[in-house]
Amino acid sequence: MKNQIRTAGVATALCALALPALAQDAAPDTTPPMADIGYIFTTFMFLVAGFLVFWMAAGFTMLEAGLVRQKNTTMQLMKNVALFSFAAVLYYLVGYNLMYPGDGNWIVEGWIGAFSLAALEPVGLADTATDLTYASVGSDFFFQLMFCATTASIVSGTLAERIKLWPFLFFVIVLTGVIYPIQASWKWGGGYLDAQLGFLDFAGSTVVHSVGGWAALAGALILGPRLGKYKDGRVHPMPGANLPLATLGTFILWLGWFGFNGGSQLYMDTAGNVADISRIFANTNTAAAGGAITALILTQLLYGKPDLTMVLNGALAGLVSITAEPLMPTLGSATLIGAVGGAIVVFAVPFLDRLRIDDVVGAIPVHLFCGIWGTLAVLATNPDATVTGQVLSIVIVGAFVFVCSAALWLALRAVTGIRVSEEDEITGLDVAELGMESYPEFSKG
Amino acid sequence: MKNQIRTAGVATALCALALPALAQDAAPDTTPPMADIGYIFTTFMFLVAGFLVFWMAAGFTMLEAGLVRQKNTTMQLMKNVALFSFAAVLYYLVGYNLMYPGDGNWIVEGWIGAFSLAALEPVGLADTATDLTYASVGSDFFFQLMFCATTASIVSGTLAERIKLWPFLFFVIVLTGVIYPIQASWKWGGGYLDAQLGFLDFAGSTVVHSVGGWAALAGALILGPRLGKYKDGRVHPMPGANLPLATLGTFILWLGWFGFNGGSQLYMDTAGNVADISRIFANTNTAAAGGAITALILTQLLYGKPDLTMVLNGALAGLVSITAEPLMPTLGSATLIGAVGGAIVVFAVPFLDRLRIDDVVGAIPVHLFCGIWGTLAVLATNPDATVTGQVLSIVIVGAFVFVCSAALWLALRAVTGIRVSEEDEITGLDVAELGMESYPEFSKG
Amino acid sequence: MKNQIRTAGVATALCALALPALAQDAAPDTTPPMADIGYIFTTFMFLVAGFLVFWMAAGFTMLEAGLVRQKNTTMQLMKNVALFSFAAVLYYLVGYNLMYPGDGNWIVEGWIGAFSLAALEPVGLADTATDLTYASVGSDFFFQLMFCATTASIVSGTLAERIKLWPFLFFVIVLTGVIYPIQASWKWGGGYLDAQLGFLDFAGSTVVHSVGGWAALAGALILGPRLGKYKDGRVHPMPGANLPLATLGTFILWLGWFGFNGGSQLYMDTAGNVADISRIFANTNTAAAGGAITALILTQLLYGKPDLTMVLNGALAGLVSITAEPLMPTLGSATLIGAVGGAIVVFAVPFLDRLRIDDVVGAIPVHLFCGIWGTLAVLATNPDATVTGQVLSIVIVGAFVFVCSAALWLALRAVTGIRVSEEDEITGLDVAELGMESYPEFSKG
Amino acid sequence: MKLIIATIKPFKLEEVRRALTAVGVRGMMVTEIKGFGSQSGHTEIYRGAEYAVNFVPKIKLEIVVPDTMADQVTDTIATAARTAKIGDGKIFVLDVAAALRVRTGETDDDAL
Amino acid sequence: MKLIIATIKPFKLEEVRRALTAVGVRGMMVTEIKGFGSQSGHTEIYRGAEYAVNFVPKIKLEIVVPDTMADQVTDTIATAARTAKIGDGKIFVLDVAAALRVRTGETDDDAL
Amino acid sequence: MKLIIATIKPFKLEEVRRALTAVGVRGMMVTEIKGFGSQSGHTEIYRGAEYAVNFVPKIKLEIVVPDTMADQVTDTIATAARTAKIGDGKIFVLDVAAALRVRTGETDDDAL
Ligand SMILES: Nc1ncnc2c1ncn2[C@@H]1O[C@H](COP(=O)(O)OP(=O)(O)O)[C@@H](O)[C@H]1O
Ligand SMILES: Nc1ncnc2c1ncn2[C@@H]1O[C@H](COP(=O)(O)OP(=O)(O)O)[C@@H](O)[C@H]1O
Ligand SMILES: Nc1ncnc2c1ncn2[C@@H]1O[C@H](COP(=O)(O)OP(=O)(O)O)[C@@H](O)[C@H]1O
Repeated sequence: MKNQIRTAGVATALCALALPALAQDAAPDTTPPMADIGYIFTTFMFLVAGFLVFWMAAGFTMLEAGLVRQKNTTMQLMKNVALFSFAAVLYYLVGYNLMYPGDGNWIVEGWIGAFSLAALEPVGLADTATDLTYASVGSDFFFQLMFCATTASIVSGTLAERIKLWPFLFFVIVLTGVIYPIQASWKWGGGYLDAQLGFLDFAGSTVVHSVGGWAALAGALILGPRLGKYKDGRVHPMPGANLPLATLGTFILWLGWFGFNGGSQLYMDTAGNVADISRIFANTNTAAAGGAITALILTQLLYGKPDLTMVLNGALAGLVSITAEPLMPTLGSATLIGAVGGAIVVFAVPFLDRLRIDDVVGAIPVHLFCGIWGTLAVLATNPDATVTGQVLSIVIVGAFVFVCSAALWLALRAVTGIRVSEEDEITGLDVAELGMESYPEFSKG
Repeated sequence: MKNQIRTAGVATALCALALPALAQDAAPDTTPPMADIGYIFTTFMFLVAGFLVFWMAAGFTMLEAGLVRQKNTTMQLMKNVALFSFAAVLYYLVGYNLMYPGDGNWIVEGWIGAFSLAALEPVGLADTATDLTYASVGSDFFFQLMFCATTASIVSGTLAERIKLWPFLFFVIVLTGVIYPIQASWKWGGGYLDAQLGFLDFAGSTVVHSVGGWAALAGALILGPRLGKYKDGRVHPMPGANLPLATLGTFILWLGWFGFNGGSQLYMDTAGNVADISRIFANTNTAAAGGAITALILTQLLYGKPDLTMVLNGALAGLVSITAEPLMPTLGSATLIGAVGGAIVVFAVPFLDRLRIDDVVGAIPVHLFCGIWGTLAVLATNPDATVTGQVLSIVIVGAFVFVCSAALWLALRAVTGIRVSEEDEITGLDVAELGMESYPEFSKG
Repeated sequence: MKNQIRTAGVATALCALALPALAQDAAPDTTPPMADIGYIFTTFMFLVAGFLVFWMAAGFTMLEAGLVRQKNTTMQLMKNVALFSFAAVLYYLVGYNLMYPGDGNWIVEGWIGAFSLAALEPVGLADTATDLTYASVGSDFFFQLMFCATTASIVSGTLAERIKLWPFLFFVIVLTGVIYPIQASWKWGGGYLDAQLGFLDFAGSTVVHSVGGWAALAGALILGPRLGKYKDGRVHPMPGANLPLATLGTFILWLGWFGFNGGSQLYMDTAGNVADISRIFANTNTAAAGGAITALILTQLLYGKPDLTMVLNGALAGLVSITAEPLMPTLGSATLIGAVGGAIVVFAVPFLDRLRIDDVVGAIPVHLFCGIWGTLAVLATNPDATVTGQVLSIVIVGAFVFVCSAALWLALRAVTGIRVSEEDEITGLDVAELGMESYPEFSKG
Repeated sequence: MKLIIATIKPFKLEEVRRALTAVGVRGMMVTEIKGFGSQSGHTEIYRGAEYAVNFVPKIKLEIVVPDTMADQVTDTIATAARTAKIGDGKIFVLDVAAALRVRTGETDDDAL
Repeated sequence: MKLIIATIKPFKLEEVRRALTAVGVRGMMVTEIKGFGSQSGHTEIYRGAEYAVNFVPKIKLEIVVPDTMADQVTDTIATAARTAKIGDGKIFVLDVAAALRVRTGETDDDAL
Repeated sequence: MKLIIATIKPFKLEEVRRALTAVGVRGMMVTEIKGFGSQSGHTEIYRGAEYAVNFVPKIKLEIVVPDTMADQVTDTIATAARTAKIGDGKIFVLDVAAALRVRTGETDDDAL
């Protein structure tokens, strides 16, 4: 910390080596060289956006912990902390370079990136001729990692209350280390979806959200519904145990989404870029509001009483829907895009139930259906988008992720089993698998 | 996301059109033009401050959800998510231009702004000669919107546990679409309170907090106290059901307030401005601490036991009190201003009870009384403040908001009714109005 | 707020006085002078990092509120709100200048700083020739204050469920006003640990975390374990009452730590510095992940079931471990350093129990043991570190803090008593000391 | 002695307690329960699916009184708990063979 | 009249309730309890320390029925609650001296 | 058989359970209740307003034992639960007409 002598000394020395450009003459002057300024802006923007997206991990955790039954709450917390941790390490070990091989390092150009550990710049950018036109690798890695972790968080919600801990974590390891990065490289790594198909997905309605959704859908189909969810031809709701937590989680996600979408502008080095980030913040917010209001009004009309869990899903639906193109729409279109997302959720939740696909927190409607909707909505707001580019990419990414995920789930089911025993499911995973209750106290005394 | 080719291309192209000034010669150089830098700083500051103020919506939600009884918790969550969403849309549809008509667009100069949809700058500032001396419209809109929503959040706390959902939301729509923006234009839009009276209210002790407080007071008077709160000449406390949530909410608000007050500096383009923002952060923090400590000590002295809910209110009281002038005071005066706020709350809460005004979360003492106190305290710390300017503005704003709100509440009462039936109030709004309990589980099994 | 005329006027006027350098010619131009830019960057970085560290106060509160038994929850909330508030005021009254006396103001050079109130720069930097090579005093004060408060938060967790409120707060006052600042001046104020011993502690594994840990250890020894914790030669676990809160608290701390470590870079005025901050963010994150995964795997192996509370402690252990040197390690070493921290916690928690040292939340393993480990780990990653410098400093700081704390605890025990009565402890502090339950409702009706 | 078991609406608890105190009842046990009876049977909707809520929150009182007081206590509860709406609750009376106050060792009527 | 006290596994509640409704039971009181019995006795580990969990979550039903229905109700519960695994629970039957419906003042069998 | 209903201080639960196990009690039902009795009656202050807290947390035990064990069980509870301070609680004994173990169908004393 405040130890100006050492730190400043090191920093200045290192910079002097690395950045001869535009040096100021006054000796102790720390005015940044002109060339550094854009780099500092963009890098710092990534760090701020990155910590906001990190915060979404807490949001998913609280949302899911609030929407499961009490007897599975500790497990849901455990899964979320663990999945984020594994995602962080796997993205370092494999994911980052698989997703961003850079020019000429692809194993199969445009299709499969590079296998190597992620490496940051040297301290103080020493002895490197850093490209100052973008941002630091460290900030980019930090930011991108959070997107990867988000994908895994989506899966945990759908499969809650019945999946075993370790097979789930094994799936997360493969998802975050391999499946996510490979398909993400096709678009964001500059691969063939980007180069050949002109696919547009600004912040990842498809690349992140629908990917999580497809993996979740494959899991839900193979894992089957919770015991008693569909019995005697009827749906038996299993209300979430703690709605304040679910609401908190939604607000956290809403907040984190400003980083998710805003940071995806990737540059904050000009007035134009920062003005665009502002547009994105405003559009992201209004899309969430549109989704929430729509779900509120629709559940009031359809069921006579507004449903808080649907309103929360509606806000998230709005956020996912605007994610493929948060920049181009006007405030009005952004609100409408979000509103359609909110409507999708209200109809998709009971629709999935009719198909007996048991999605505990509504992740498939929110992330998969609205992810698709958001990706298609780009056609309406961004003239560069093409029907082929959007539709084909949705299909290709969907097929790839669904097939890989299904294969992996089936393999896991065959080898270790993925579902807890009936008895354990009835007892609850907290006691059965962890021996730890979320609210263990019986008596207040 | 990381799709450097496209995004950078677009951004640079657009900027090139818009910003010929100070271009660098190297082709792929993204060093920002000198003229952009202040704009980037201020805009980004608004975005950061804005997401902090957004976060206050979660703070109000948690605080209120913790201070109502369990049987009304889902409803309180619902109201807060919904009110924020409506505020977001209404501020776009009406509020923003009503509040900031800009020069020459007033309907009645200095009194009533313009009716039109808010519009952001074009993407990448294309084809506009943007004024680079301030910040992007998008960031300003985003930031200001959050203030508007705050006003509505204040109301929901006071009226909790007995008001019907839809009339409440209708009130919110009018408050955030019309009442708040009109009075805010008088000061922050450059209207007559600003121009003629020299009213000083840096971040809104009056313009935001007391406005919410007046609207809440009008509502509380017309709605009446909760059943059983004042019976047989005595006050019957109805303890909040979840103090950890209330404490979390307070911390969230405290955090958000750095954005609320700090962002209100409006510029971060010079050393002087950023140093001022720093002052504001430090003063805001110490005022909250002063308020909390005062409430702690006072409740210990008065009642023999410190009261956590008063300490939480005390911290918020400190925050509201410093909001009218967080810049000029020294750390010492800021602490004292906050401390007086904490004392006000400790005495005002039972005082309101004596008047049989039932304010569930203490929003009137915190936001109205301390809002007034904070506005008066400017006289002590800012030499530019005048007694007339401050007092008259408090009165004018108060009268306007109280009268409009009261009229609206009365109209709503006459037309739709605003209060749930006695039976529903006894049952709790969660079951009666929403059919959804916040903690629905009976048995752990 | 948006009152451009006044604010801009004042700001520009003041700046004009203060900052003649590099003025732009266009009249209403607000482009920052070149010399201001680095100062703005670093100052804003401190504000952002500072609010993140502030947020850690909420993290400690939630973590501790989740890990105590329900009957002591309100008290734990109260202690945390109060300790932060007192720390804020004490650091202003005494701590800041004691810690950072600046050149020539020491009472005893290198050993004891200055006694005086903290003072911020004048508004708008008016009439001062501010040194623009660092950051505003306000931002520095704001940032440093949060570190001081962190130290106190650590203590509250260990001593929970049995210590009296006011003696605890008295201890906090001395800790944050005197003990912490004095020892911190030795390193960060440029005192003898820094100047003579070449001690390296980037963000405070020793200066903050182990200091909190030593104070907690002294308290735990003198206060004794909770009634019934160690009975009949066995350990009787007292499970935390609310694991979602504990998990939320951990995520909050994880988020705040980006500010804690990142901000400790102290400069964001060059590409090198911002790239370093990025490294720190990435390393901090991966160390936490490493700690969590290690605790997950170890508890699975040792006990057959993973222990969520250990995984949460493991993440924090990773964070504390990387804090002494978050910059130099590669992602790989950072992960390993964190992983060792995670392992330490898994073994240290039962080890303390064997010594009958009752640490309610595991703060001693996390903050003291991993604080020491992290400080030693610097030897492996920073060539400038010396064995003498690191070991001697750990010992000196430890001895000083432990002795001072123990003396203070003993004095408090003699004068006022520090422990609640047996009966009050059985009843729970919430009812006995505060008369307020955290979840007061009995019936839902 | 008699054990009087009464199930009442939760919001009536305070009123019933006061009424009982007034007639000399000096102790009772109060339990939060779910009641099933004619009152129940509404359906709710959660995420688009209907389900029946069969149980309503109730409070159960258990009071042991000397035989002589039993009728008065029953009447007192019945009066205080009545709203004349469905779900007001029931009162059951059982015989108690013995009673003991732990603190003093007093037995039967003296223990109450 | 008889008071039938049954302790069952929580997940059996709905099944038992339905079975009871089918045989004409029109009311009951349901309480969340902890059971101690042969089922209990596993040890858990919390932060490295073992401890015994002696209590398991159970549901307690209390149903007052006319004497004539007692056996049928007992049988019905026994059938519906049985899993044949340890911890299925017990049923106890006690005599009830009097019953009263608060709403109407009906007594004894009419009150049920 | 007898149903022994005991209300004790919550922190005594474990001690009482151990003592009961030692004398051969193999099952019981435990409920969290609020007690009203001589112990109660302090006033609290919430946000400046006083109010009476009339109920204190208690644990209720319900144990069915063969007639022959009733006295011993009562004594055991009384001894283990005693602190000699107000609020130690009461023990009530009621007759049980029948008992059934759901799992096996065993009845009466065999069911316990
Ligand atoms: N046969 C019964 N045995 C035990 N408790 C009963 C019985 N019938 C009703 N109750 C209890 O009395 C409560 C009220 O009964 P209900 O039939 O709903 O209304 P009412 O008292 O107006 O007839 C129920 O919620 C339940 O707790
Ligand atoms: N003697 C008893 N008195 C009261 N309740 C009992 C008694 N024995 C058992 N129970 C209750 O019955 C439940 C099941 O009993 P347990 O002995 O575990 O299994 P089983 O019913 O298969 O014999 C216990 O959890 C407890 O609630
Ligand atoms: N008449 C009663 N009927 C049922 N329960 C009673 C009765 N009197 C007391 N109790 C229970 O016993 C508990 C202790 O009684 P109390 O009068 O406070 O103290 P003590 O047991 O020392 O006389 C009460 O909290 C209540 O739960």
